[in-house]
Amino acid sequence: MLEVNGLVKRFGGFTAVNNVSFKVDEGEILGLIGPNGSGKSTIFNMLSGTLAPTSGSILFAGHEIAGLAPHRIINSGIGRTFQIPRPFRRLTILENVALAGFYGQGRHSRARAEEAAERSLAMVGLPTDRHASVDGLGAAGLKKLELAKALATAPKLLLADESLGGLDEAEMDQAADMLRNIRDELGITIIWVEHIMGVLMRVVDRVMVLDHGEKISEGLPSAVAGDPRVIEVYLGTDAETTQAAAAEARRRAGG
Amino acid sequence: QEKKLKIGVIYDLTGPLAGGGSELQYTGARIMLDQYSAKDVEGYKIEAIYADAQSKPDVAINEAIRLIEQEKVDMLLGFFSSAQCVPVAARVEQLKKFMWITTCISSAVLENKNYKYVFRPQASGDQFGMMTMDFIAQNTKEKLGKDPKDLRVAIIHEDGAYGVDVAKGNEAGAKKAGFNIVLREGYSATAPDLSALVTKLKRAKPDVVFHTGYNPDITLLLRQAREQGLKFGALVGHGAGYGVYEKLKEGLGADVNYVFNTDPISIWLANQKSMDPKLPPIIKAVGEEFDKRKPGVAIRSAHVGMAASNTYLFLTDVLPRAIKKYGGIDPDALRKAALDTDIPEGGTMLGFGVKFHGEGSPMAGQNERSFPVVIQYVDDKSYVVWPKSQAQREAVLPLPKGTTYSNQ
Amino acid sequence: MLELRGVNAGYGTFQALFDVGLDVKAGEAVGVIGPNGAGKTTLMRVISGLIRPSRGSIRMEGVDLVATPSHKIVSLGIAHVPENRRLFPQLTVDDNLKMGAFMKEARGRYAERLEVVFELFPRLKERRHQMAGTMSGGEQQMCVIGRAMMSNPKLLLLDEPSAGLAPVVVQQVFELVKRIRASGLTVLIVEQNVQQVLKVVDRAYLIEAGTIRASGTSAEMLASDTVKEAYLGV
Amino acid sequence: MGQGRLAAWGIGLAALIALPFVYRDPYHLHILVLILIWSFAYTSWSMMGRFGLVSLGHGGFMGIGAYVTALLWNHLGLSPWIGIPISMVAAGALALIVGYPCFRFRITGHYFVLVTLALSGIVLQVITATRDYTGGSLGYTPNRTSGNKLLALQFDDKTTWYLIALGIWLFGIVVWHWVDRSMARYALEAISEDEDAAAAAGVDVTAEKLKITLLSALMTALAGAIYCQYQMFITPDTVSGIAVSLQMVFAAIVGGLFVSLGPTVGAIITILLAETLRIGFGTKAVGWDNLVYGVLLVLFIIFLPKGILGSLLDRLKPQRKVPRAHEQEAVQIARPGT
Amino acid sequence: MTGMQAFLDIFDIYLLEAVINGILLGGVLALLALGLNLIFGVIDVTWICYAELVMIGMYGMYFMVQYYGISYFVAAPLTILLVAVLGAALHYLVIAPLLTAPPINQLLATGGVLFVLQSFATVAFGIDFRNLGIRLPVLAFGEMNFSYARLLSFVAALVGMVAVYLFMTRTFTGTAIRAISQDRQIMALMGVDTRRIYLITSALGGALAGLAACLLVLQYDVHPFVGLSFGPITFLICVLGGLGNFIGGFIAAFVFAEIISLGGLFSDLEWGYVLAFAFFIVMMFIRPAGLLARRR
Ligand SMILES: Nc1ncnc2c1ncn2[C@@H]1O[C@H](COP(=O)(O)OP(=O)(O)OP(=O)(O)O)[C@@H](O)[C@H]1O
Ligand SMILES: Nc1ncnc2c1ncn2[C@@H]1O[C@H](COP(=O)(O)OP(=O)(O)OP(=O)(O)O)[C@@H](O)[C@H]1O
Ligand SMILES: [Mg+2]
Ligand SMILES: [Mg+2]
Repeated sequence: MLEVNGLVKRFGGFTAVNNVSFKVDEGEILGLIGPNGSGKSTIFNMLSGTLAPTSGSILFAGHEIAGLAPHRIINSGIGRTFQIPRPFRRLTILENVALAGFYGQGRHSRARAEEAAERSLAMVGLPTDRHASVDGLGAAGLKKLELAKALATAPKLLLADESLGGLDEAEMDQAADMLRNIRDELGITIIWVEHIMGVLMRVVDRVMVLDHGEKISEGLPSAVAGDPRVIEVYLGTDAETTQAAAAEARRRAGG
Repeated sequence: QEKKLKIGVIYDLTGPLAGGGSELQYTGARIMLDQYSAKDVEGYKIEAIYADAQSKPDVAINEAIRLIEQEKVDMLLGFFSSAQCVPVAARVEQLKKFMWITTCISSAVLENKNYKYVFRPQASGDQFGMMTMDFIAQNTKEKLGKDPKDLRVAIIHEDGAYGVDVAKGNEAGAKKAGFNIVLREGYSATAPDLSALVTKLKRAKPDVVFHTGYNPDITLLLRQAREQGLKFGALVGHGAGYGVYEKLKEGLGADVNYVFNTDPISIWLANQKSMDPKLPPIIKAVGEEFDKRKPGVAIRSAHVGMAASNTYLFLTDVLPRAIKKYGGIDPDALRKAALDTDIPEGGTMLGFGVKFHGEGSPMAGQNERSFPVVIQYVDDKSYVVWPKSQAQREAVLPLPKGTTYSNQ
Repeated sequence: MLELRGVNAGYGTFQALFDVGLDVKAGEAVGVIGPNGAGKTTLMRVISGLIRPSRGSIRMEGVDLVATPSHKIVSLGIAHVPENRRLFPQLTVDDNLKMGAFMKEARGRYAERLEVVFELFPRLKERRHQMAGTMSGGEQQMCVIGRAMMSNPKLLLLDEPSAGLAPVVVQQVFELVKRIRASGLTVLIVEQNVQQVLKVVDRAYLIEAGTIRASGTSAEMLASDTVKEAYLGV
Repeated sequence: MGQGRLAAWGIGLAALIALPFVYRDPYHLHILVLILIWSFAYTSWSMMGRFGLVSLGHGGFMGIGAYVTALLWNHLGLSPWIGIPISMVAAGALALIVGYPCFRFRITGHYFVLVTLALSGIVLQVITATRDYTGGSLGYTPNRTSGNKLLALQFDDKTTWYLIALGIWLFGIVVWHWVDRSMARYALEAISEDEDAAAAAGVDVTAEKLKITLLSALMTALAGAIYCQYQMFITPDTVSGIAVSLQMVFAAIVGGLFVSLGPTVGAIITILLAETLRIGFGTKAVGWDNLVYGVLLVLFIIFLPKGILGSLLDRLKPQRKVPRAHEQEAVQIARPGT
Repeated sequence: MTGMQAFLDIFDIYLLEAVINGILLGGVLALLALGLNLIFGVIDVTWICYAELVMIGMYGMYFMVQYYGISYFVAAPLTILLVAVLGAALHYLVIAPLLTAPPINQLLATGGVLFVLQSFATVAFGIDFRNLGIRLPVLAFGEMNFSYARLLSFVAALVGMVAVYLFMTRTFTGTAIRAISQDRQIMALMGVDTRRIYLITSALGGALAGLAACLLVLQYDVHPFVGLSFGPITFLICVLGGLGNFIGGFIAAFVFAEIISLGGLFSDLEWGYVLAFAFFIVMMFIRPAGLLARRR
C-alpha cells in the first residue's frame, strides 16, 4: 500500500535521509529503528507532508504523495503521531480529537467528527467527557491523545513515532497492546518508530533499520536482531534481550 | 434671567499643531475673550468654553458636537487647522449654528460650499500664495535683474490642507507672472528626512523658493539645505511655521535673516497711522497681556494678533449689531449681522477691511477685503515689505552675498 | 552531601510532594523510581531551586538550599539535567554548552570542560555549529547532559536521561553514570527504565503519589515486593 | 446558548433598540454611534486577533473601506450600496494578496505583526500621496446628496444612524458567535498553537488562516465605510495607518479578546475614558488626559491581562478552566527534527 | 547622443549625492535600530515605545545643554545614563509583570507607555519645538556637501554595531542574553540570575536609545511627537535585517534609507516611503528570516 523509492532529504549541506526505498504491505506493522538522528522522524515528516522531500517518490495506494500539503496527505489516509506530544491546550480533549475527526476525514459533519472522536478516545482509553481538559493528562495520557487524534482521521496507514517514550513499563505493555489492537480490529497498517526493543520486537511483523539516513537492514525481527551491523550501531549489549523478545514474538505468532 | 452668549472655542493645545501655532492663536483669542467676559456686550454676558482638539480632526468633530449639543453654546469660534475646519463647518452648518473661523485658511473650507452660517474674516490660503508671487513679480526686474520667464521658482509645501492651498495660489500666481516653475512638490510634515527634496532643489537651481510648512519640518528642511549646500536668491515662507520667529531662530540661528514670511500682518507691525484710531490702544493692551502670559518672547508672533483681531471684530462689530438690529444672538441674527459688516481698509488691527461674500458667491462666508502682507526678518526684527501701502522698509532681495544660502 | 527533610512542594494549590525525606552521600549514585506523575521531576526541581518547597529543609553540604537563590544553587555544585531536553533550540550546540559554564567558577575552565564533554559525546563535536533545536531527539539529550557537565558539578541530577535514546546510547548513558560516579561525582537519577537504573545505582527510592514508599540498596529494591507490585508490573 | 442567556440578550437588545426613542441627547447619541461603529471594527479585528493572528494592517482595510466608497461616490456617483461591497472586495483582495504569501511562508508572530504594520503604512502613504484624488492629509468629504438619502446612505438624524450602527454591530457579534461555534474555531485555535500539528490533524492551515483573515478584512472595510458615511469626513489618520490599527488592538485587548462582547467593552471603555478625561481635564490641565489614559491602559493590561470583560467573567465562574497562552510555556519543549 | 544625454540626466552628481545622503540617513536609522534589535530581536521583548525613549533622551540633551549650560560632551554620557535607567525602569515596572503574558500584552503595555511618554513630555516640557542650537560644520566636496552630524551618527552606528555584536557572541553574558528568550525557566539551572540579565539588557537597550538621542538631537528638533517619525520605520528595519541579527539590521537600515532617498529623488517623497514599505513586504516573502538569512 505504501511504496517509497529513492527518498532523499537534505538540510543545507547535511543529508538526513539518503536514498531510502521500502514497501509496506496492507495490514502490516513495520518497525522502524535506528540510532538517534538516523532520520526516522524525518522520514515520517516526509510521509506526512510536514517536510517536502528533496527528491524521491512516495506512492500511497497508487498515488504519488511526495511533496503534497500535509492536510491533503492526511485526507488521503495517512495519520501520524508526533514523537513529542503536541496537544492543543486551548481545546478540550474531545475537541482535540474531534478537530482531527472533522478535518482529517474531509470535513463532513460535526456530528460525525464527534462520533469519530468518541470512538477513538474509547479505543485508546481516554475519557470522552466533554469538558475534560488536556492539562489533566500526564505523559502517558498525552501519548494516548496523540494516538487518538491520529485514529480520528480514519487513517489507512498510521505513523506512530515513539509512542512509548516516558511511559513506565506497565504502560508500555498497554500501549503495545493498543497498537496491535488497532491493526487487528481496525485493519490499519502501522509504521512504528521506537527505541524500546523489548516491546517493539514483540509487536512488529517486520523491521527496517536506518543509520545515518541510510537503510542498513530490513527483515523479520529475529533476523534483524541478529544482524551484526545493527547490533554494532544500535542494539549494543541489548542485542540479547532484543533477540529474546523477537524469538518470543515468533513463538507466539507461530503458536 | 441674565442674558448670556456662550461661545465654544476650539484650538489645538496638544499634539503637533499646538506647537505649530495653534496654541498662540488660542492665546490671542483668549486674551480678547477674557477682556470681554468681564464687561458685557449690549446686555449680554460673554461666556467662553474652551476645548482642545488635540490636533485630530475626529476630536475636533466630537468637541464641536459636544459644545453645541451638550454645553449648548450659541456659536463656535476658533480653529487652526483646515483639516478640522472642513468637517466641523459641515456639521455646524447642518446643525444651523453660527461659526466664526479665526484662522484656518484653506479655501477648501468655504469654496463652493454655500454655507450660510460660517464666516471667515481671514485671508484664504491661495491669497497667501498669490500675494507672495505678486511681491516677487513686482521685484523681478529691478532687484533680481531677470525677465520673469527666466526666473526659476520652486514651490514646496507640506501636504496638509494649508500647504496644498497656498501652493495652489503660488502656482496660479507664478503662471500669471510668467515664472518658470522648476519644481513643485509636497511632503509630509512628519517626514524624518528631507534630504531628497533638498537634492531635487539643488538640481532645479531655483532663484526663489516658495515654501509653506509647519515646524519642525521648516527647520529640518533648512538645516538639511544648509548641510547640502543649497543656494538660492530668496526664500519666501507662508505663515504657520514661518510665523513663529522664535523657533526659526532657535533652529537656524543667523540663517533666518532675510527670510520672507507672508501672513496677515502682525498687529504690532500694522501701519497704525492709517488705522482706525480706537485700535492702537487695544493692540497695545493685547501686547502687554501677551507678554504677561508668555514672558521673554523677542518677536510677538503674528498668530496671537490674528486670533485677537478676528475675535475682537466679532465681539465689537457683528455681535452688537446682531443684538441691536436683529434682536438677539440666534444664528440667524448673527448671520445677518455678519453679512451687514462693512469695514473699510484700516478698520481692523490687521489692516484690512471686512466685507463678507454673501450667499450665491462661490466663496460665501469669506472676507473679500482681507489680504496678507509680506514681512522680512532682518536682524531679529520683522518689517512689512509688501504691499506698498503697509511697507515699513524696502525688501532686502536677493539674499546678500556671504549669507548661508546666498547664490550671489 | 544532600539531605532533604520533610519536604512539601507543589504547583499553586496542587501539592505534588508530601513530607519527602532523602539522603545522598558523597560519591554515591542514588536512583529515584516511580510511576508517571509520582512527583519525581518535582523532587528534582525542588532540589535545584526551580520550585520552592512550602515546608521542609534541603541542605547541600550543610548549606541551606531553601534560603539560597535558585541561580546560586549551581555554584554549590549541583547541576540539573531537566526532563524533556530543555535546551536552547535557537542557539548552536556550542552556545548551549557555553551556557552550561556560565557561572563565574566554571568560566575559567571552559576550554577544559569542553574537551571532557566532547570526549563523552563526540557527536556533539561534529554538530557543534548546528542549531540545537534541529538535532534529533537523542542528540539533544546528549547536548543537555553535556551542558550540565560543563559546570563541573559535584552532584548531578539526571531526570530521565535515557528517555527516547537508542539502546546503544542508553547503555552509554548508564555507562556514563557509572563513570561519572567513578570519577568521584555524586549522582541522583530519576528513571523509568528501572531494570537498568538499578544496575548502576547504589541505592534507590521508590516514590508514589508524592511520598517515599520504599528505599534501600539496589539489590533490596530489586527483591522488594513493594517495588515489584507497584512498579515492575511483574 | 442557555435559556437564561438568550433571554438576557433579548432584553438587552430590546433596550438598546428602544434607547434613541426615549433618550435623545444628540451628543450622547453621537458618542454611542461612534462606540457601536468602533465596536464593530474591534470585533472584526478580534475575529483573527483571538487566534494569535495579530494584525496591525487593519488600519489599511478600514482606510480602503472608507476611501474606496467615498471616492466611488464622489467621482463616479456610485451609490454606497454598490460602493461598499466594492470597497470590501478591494480590502479582501488586499488581504488575500498579503495573507497568502504570509501564510504560505509561515510568517507568524512578530514577523506577521510587522508585515501587516507595513501594510497599513503603505495604505496611509498611498492615500496621502494620491492627494489629487483623495485630498491627501486634508481629508475627504463625500458629496452631500441632493437626491435620495437612502440611496446615498446619508442621514441627518442621529436615531437612524444609531439604529444602523446597532444593526451592524449586532451583525458583528452574530458573526463572532458563528465562528466561535464552528469547527473553524477549533482549527484556528489549533493552528495558533502549533501549525504542524494542526496540519497533521488534516487542517489546511493556509486556507483556514486565509478564510478568517478575509472575513476579518471584509468586516473591517465595512466598518470603515460606515464610519465614513456617518462622519461624512475622513482623513488618512482617522481611518487608516498604524495608529488606527493600534487603537483596534488596544481596545480589543483591554476589553477582552476571547469573549464576544470583549471588543465592545473595550470600545466603550477606551472611547468613554478618552472623552471623559479630555472633558474632565478640559483646557485647564492640558495633556493630562492622555497621560492618565496611557497610565490606565498600562495598568489594565498588567493587572487584567485577559481584558476587563474576560477577567470579570473568569471571576464569576472560576471553575471554567481555559488555560492561558502563557501557561503553555511551562510545557513547551524543544522539538526535534521538524 | 540623446541616449548619452538621458544617461547624464539620471546619473548626475545629484544622484551620487542622493546615494550618499541615503547612506548617511542609513547611519541614523541603523543607530536607532541597534538598541531595538537587542530588545525586540534578542530577548524577544516588545518595546513599541522605543522611539519615545529616544525622544526623552533628546529632551534630556536639550535641557542639559540649553538650560544648565552643560557641555555637550558631558551631557551626552549623562543622557545615555538617564535613558539606560529609564530602560531599566521600563522593564522593571511594565515588562517584568508581563514576562509570562502573551507577547501581544507586552506590545500593548508598551504602547500605553508610548502614550504616557508622549503626554508626559507634553505636560512637562510643553508643546514647543526645541532645538539644541548646536550647528556642526559641513564637509564639502566640490558640489557635494555632507553634514558632520550625520557622519557622526554613521560612525557611532558602525562602532556600536560591532561592539554589540562582539558582546553578544563573545561573552558569557551575551550568550545568556541570547538564550533567555528561548527558555527562561531553566536559566536558573545555568546559574543565571534572569532578573539581572533582563536589567542589563534593558539598560543596554536604553543606553543605545540614549546614544541615538545624543546624535539625533544634532539634526532634529525635539517635540513630544518626534518619535512618530522614526518608530515604525525602525521596527521594519529590525525585521528586514532579521530580528536579533545586528549585521542584517545594519545593512537593512542602508537599504531602506537608499530606497527612501532615491525614491524621493525620482518621485514625490511619499512614494519613497511607499516603495520602502512595499519593498519590505516583498522581502518578507522572499527572505522571511531577514536579508542575510539563507532560505530554507
Ligand atoms: N507545572 C506544573 N503545574 C501544575 N502541575 C504540575 C506541573 N508539573 C507537574 N505537575 C503535576 O505534579 C505531579 C507530579 O509531577 P512530576 O512531573 O513531578 O511527576 P513525575 O514523577 O516526574 O512524572 P513523569 O514520570 O511523567 O515524568 C503530577 O500530577 C503533575 O500533573
Ligand atoms: N530542520 C532541520 N535542520 C537541520 N538538520 C535537521 C533538521 N531536522 C532534522 N535534522 C537532522 O536530521 C537528522 C535526522 O533527524 P531525525 O529527527 O529524523 O532523527 P531520528 O531518527 O528521528 O532520531 P531520534 O531517534 O533521536 O528521534 C538529525 O541529525 C537532525 O539533526
Ligand atoms: Mg525522532
Ligand atoms: Mg518527570
